[in-house]
Amino acid sequence: MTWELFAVFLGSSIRLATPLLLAGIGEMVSERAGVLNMSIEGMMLTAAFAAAVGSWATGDPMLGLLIGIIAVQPIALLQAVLSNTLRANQIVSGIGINILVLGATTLAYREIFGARSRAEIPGLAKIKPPLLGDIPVIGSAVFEQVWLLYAGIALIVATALVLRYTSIGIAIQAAGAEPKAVDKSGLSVTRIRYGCVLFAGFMASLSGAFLSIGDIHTFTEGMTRGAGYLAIASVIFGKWRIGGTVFASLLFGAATALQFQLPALGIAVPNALLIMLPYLLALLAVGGLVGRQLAPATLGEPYRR
Amino acid sequence: MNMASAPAEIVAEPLLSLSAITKRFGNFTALSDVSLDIRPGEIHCILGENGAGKSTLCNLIFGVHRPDGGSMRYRGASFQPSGPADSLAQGIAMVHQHFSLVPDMSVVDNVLLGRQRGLLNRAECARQLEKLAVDYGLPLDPFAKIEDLSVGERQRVEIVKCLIRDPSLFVLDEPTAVLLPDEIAALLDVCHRVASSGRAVVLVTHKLAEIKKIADRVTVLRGGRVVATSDKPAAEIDALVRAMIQGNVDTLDQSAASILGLEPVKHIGHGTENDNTPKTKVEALQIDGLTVRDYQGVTRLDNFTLTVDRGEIVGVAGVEGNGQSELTAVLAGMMTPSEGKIYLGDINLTAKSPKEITAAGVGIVPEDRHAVGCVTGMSLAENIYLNRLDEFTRFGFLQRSALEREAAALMQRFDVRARGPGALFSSLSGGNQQKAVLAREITLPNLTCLVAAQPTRGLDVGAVAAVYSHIRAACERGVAILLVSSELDELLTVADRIVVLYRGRIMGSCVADPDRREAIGAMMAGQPQ
Amino acid sequence: PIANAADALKVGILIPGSKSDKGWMESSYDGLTAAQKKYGDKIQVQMIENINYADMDQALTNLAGKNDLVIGVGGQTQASVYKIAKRFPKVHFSIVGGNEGESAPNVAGYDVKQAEIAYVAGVAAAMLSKNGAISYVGGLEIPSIVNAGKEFGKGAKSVNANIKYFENYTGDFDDVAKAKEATLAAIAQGADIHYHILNLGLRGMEQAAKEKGTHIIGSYTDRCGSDPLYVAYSITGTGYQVQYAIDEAVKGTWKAGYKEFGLKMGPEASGMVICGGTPEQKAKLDAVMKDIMSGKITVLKG
Amino acid sequence: MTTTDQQPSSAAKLTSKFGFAARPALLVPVLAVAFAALVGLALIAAIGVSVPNALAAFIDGTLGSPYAIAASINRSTVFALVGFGFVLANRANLTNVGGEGQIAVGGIAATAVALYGHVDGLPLGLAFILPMLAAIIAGALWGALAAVLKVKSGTNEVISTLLLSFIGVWLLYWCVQSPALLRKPMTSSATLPESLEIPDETKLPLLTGDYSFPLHIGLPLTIILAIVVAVLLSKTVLGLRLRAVGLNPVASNRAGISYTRTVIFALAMAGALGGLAGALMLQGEQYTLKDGFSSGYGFDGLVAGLLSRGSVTGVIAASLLFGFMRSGGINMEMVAAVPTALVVVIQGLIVITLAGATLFIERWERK
Ligand SMILES: Nc1ncnc2c1ncn2[C@@H]1O[C@H](COP(=O)(O)OP(=O)(O)OP(=O)(O)O)[C@@H](O)[C@H]1O
Ligand SMILES: Nc1ncnc2c1ncn2[C@@H]1O[C@H](COP(=O)(O)OP(=O)(O)OP(=O)(O)O)[C@@H](O)[C@H]1O
Ligand SMILES: [Mg+2]
Ligand SMILES: [Mg+2]
Repeated sequence: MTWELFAVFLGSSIRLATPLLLAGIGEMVSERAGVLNMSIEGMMLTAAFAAAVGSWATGDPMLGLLIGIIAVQPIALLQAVLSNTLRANQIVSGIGINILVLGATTLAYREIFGARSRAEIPGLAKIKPPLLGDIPVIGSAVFEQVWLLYAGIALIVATALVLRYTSIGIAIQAAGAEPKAVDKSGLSVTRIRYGCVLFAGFMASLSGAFLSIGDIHTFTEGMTRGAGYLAIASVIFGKWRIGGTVFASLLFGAATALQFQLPALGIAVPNALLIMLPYLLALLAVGGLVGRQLAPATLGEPYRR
Repeated sequence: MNMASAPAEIVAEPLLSLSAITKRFGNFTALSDVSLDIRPGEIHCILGENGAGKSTLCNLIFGVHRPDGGSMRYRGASFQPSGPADSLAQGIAMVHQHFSLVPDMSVVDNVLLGRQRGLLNRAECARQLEKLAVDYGLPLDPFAKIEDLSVGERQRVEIVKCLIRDPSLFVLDEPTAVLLPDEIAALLDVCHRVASSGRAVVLVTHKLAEIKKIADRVTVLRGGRVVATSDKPAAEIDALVRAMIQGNVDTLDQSAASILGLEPVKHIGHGTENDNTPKTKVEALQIDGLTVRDYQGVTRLDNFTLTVDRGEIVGVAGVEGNGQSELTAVLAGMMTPSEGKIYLGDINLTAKSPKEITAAGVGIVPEDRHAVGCVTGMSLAENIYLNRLDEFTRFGFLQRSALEREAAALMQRFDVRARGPGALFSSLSGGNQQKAVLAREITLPNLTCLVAAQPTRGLDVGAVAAVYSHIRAACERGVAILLVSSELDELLTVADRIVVLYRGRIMGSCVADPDRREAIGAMMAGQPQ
Repeated sequence: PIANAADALKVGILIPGSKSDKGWMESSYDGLTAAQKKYGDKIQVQMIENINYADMDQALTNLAGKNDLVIGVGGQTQASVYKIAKRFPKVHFSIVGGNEGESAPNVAGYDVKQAEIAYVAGVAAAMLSKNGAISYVGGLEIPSIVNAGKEFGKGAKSVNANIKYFENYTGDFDDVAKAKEATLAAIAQGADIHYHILNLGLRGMEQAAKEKGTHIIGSYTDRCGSDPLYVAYSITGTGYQVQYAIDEAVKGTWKAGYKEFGLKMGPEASGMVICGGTPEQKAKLDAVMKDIMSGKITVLKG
Repeated sequence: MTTTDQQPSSAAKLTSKFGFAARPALLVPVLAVAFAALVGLALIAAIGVSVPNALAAFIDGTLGSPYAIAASINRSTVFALVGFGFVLANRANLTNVGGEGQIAVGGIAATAVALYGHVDGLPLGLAFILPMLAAIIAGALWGALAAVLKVKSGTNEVISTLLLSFIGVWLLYWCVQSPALLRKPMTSSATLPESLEIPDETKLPLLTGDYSFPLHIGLPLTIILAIVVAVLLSKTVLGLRLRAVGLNPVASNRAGISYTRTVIFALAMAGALGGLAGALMLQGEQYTLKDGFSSGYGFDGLVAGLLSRGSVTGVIAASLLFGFMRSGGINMEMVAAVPTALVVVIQGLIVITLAGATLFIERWERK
């Protein structure tokens, strides 16, 4: 493998990992607080759609991003109401939301774009950070990325700091591990969990926007294609830790990117196997490579006093 | 003392007053028409059988539940907390009957939870903890993780969590059930300090000795109603107990009365005391060089060797967390020993499955009855025969009517009180749950050995008495009994012989003689005698 | 059933994918719209799209129960069409992208011959490439798509024996991100002209080419002049086939059996254009096309 | 106060009468479905389609012909089998979301045996029974894989069964792509990537022998399995053990009920039912194995299982609802030009409202 090809491979891995990474971190926070959002997929799709429409209609990708973020919040709120207030099964309600969003975005996409299907959708700008971006060969292939990716990394670092050093951080962890303790300390478990689901929605909306106006400037029907489920897998793979989730997302990204490198290198592997690779890796990982996983004690269970 | 009448003349404006409080869960009334006053400066004890409504009462005060009827006044104003936040804001703090700590967080983080906004100042909190430790004699390592602490230390964290808020009303729901004598003394001291400065303490306990020692006033609950109050509890303790169990104290098992503080501790043993015929020793349970290491490789039980004869009760004493849990888990087949052997007569039980151990005739009353002893979401009958379902199976079908018939008979024999054999296990009070687990294990057809861990924890007087008399009866039948308990009084009263565990090793052993209390206490603290 | 010309011809069409996929399905749907425009009230159309395998039998049965002509778009409908056609002997079935093989008295299979035009596209690509490296991205790894890839490579090698050729299958015609990454990987190897059989995934290829300054040979639609990214395009007339089926049925000349829709059927069915191509280039392409039609050059089916 | 009166516990009430207990709170789910349907109708009107036309097309598509009824029921049996598996595993507190993959491997196994197992010509219907058995075994192994991961390394079965679904689906893709596996012999380079059609004898016999009413023996089989599962859950010791392990694995283990064995049994049974569903899809209707064979039916079955709240009757009701809805949707699109995406929206709404209504159903039942 040449350096150049390797650089492309790295850049490609990062780009393919980014949606999982962004959505995964949000989901991790929410799961830490005890809520499993199967609806990540649907939230991502909503954002991908709304950001594309917004960017296309206003001509400004920043506005598109904002519209994407705003559009997801009602979905996240619906998930929060279902899983906290109405104490619905979190898997069912999540799957229900995914089905609904898939139908609704397809319908709306056709209503809006129907005839103008080749309409140009403005996308978010790319940046090349100084120093890193100037490394020969690797610099632009690896580090010249959509700014949202760098913003995402900053957000992830911020999330890690909040979890570690602030009262909100310990409250979130306690809400998943021992909600009774949270309740009895005078905080509201429900409010914390609502907040975390909305945060997961926010991160999922960045992820979805990255899909549509970040890297590829287009929306296609059902374009998330299971990325939301892979994001959940990376949370479990990452043992509900930030570092682990980031690592898992990158691994899945790399496994997908490998699919394009091997043929270019003339290595013949059944295509089905290559496509299966991220899932296979994820299964191997959750199935023992990473050791016993200890989920937050009350993950998936609505809290009642 | 006034039996179920209006409270005595008002001494001072009450800090908290409850009038005609009613609380229902579904169509079950947990509290009805409860009125009582908590006066500033007093330690107010609540006494009552399991299920009498004590915890419910505390939870109402703390805002966890809301009353269905009646009203509360606090510091002269109407008080309607809609959640713990309201009560905390008013200076009410509570230690709950069951821990509510986050196991994988540190002590400081648990204390800080809900107390600080924004950035955490852990160092400052650690300093505060140190100050509290000095003031109240409650030492803690602020950066230790909860899951690494002993039960007693965890309870200390719960108490410190409250004290750091400097509460004006301090509610403690059975805080002493899991504490050692020293720790209990320290806690009672804390209560005194809190009460002495014009604040008040509500203390729920089953231990009459504690009531005698520190209660200023006592309210007795029975079936959700106030059945007695007393301003001179120490003098009226017998009458209070009578009101609580609605029976005669004399009918209680002697040893129960003894360990609950009605009488001075004396060894009662199991045989009739004037039976002097020497028994032939038949070894039932032999434990030889048992060593247990946990998943991190830490040795939890170290070369434990012990023989229990038929008809003998051997007590295992020790501060909680010194290997008792591992010992029972290994004996129950829930944990594999690293080294050593376990025999029952000639049957090798080392590393056998729970099923084989049960089949060999070993009954286990586990220390954590909710986690290991029962399935609370199933019916009483199903729980009683969970380990013998095969006996109620025909062609794979469950003979439910036979199961319930047998269970009903057993309920009668063991005085398990419930709506019926079909009642949900979680609807039983703690004492009745424990009696049911005991019934299941003690009625194994070929019972030769019974391992009972903390069998009376959290039980009321009547239930404790019932448990003792069943254990004693089994012993009479020639069952070898291993009684693991952190209540030294319990062992001194009931056991024949006591071995002391310290850091997984046997520190020493002796006959169960109340006069050797000091020596045993020293061994528990790690000093060989 | 098509006896009474006064009655409108009832046409049922099954589009298993999305009718707005920018590729195969959309192109077929465009053919349908064109036919509707052409015939107005003379035809009545019922359409079902986005159908999965388990529901396909029922969809075709419903269509066959209410229509005179049923069109299945894509080889993926073939097995179901043959199965259902047996149960409706009086209804005519046309498969757009049908293959040689089975035959039934009431089923017509129209072979798209994508491999044929892909060979020509390969010739064009070799002439257009400056780096001497070209690439191809296919969606599913199915015969017609793989054969097209192979012929594309062969066509290019016929012009320049040393040309480097990279092919990749993303497993999904519609996955934009994967198509983009696959194209980027080829660009890193030097490829500067890309051909494809993709639907929505094409957007990803466009992104990659735009970012790296390389060019695309389109398929399905003429984009010369409207988009500088495209330097040539090939025509794969799935829409033409839909129209053909309807035309024949309206005229009453509909025939069962296998029919090839290659270069022989004319430029609407299959063709190749280099945008602003030089006369030499055009001549070369014409020569290659003639050789294919005459059998001098043999290409794979599909 | 020791009493022996035979008041049924609430737990006993839930599972009494073979699990087919009449529920007082039927009204809530009916209202939930009605609400979703109303929103759907409003949407139909909003995009400019005539509501009466759409409704007529829907009804015609579901009940308008014997074919529509049979096709809907055949589809419902697939959903129901996956749903039964879900409910069974869920009794042990296991959430099997792997129906899709189990259908896929079931389909693979059934195809392999039907085509290459030398089964045609066998007497007594073995020709179609053996492929079904193969599918059952394959599905069971697929399910047991998740169980083994759970007991050996504590892997959360939600995620492992989900991943196994993706893997199963791509495994199927591989099988039909590769001539060395199940792809039909490549007579020309244009041979489609699918298996040969299975021999007639291995196809499931039709109840009437007529394709205008293509109900096949999957229906009686599903009814029998419904009874078996309901009896197993409510009347047998096995059912009790599943419940015990689900409620408290540690205490059950102490009482001699093997956690390992119970978990493996539960997920293997769920997988077996999923595998059988795959066999029904292949041998009952599709006859050839193709990429995309499973068609998302595993997820619909999962939703039916999730919405049933543990009851076999609930699974049947939800499966019939989804099975008929899809038929109606196809016809609505065809006749009244209602976009399929809208039918998807309505389905999502139904799932969400039913999920959200659980609390009210529980409150009702407690009264
Ligand atoms: N959340 C609840 N839902 C239903 N019933 C409850 C609930 N909480 C308590 N109960 C019932 O109310 C009664 C009183 O319970 P409570 O916990 O107050 O008893 P207690 O006096 O504290 O007993 P113990 O000594 O065992 O702690 C019991 O019968 C209990 O089962
Ligand atoms: N409640 C539980 N949750 C998660 N894992 C468990 C649980 N109980 C047991 N395990 C794990 O399952 C594995 C086997 O458990 P267990 O000891 O119950 O086997 P078993 O039921 O006795 O099996 P067998 O009868 O085949 O010997 C162990 O690795 C154990 O850690
Ligand atoms: Mg209590
Ligand atoms: Mg075991």
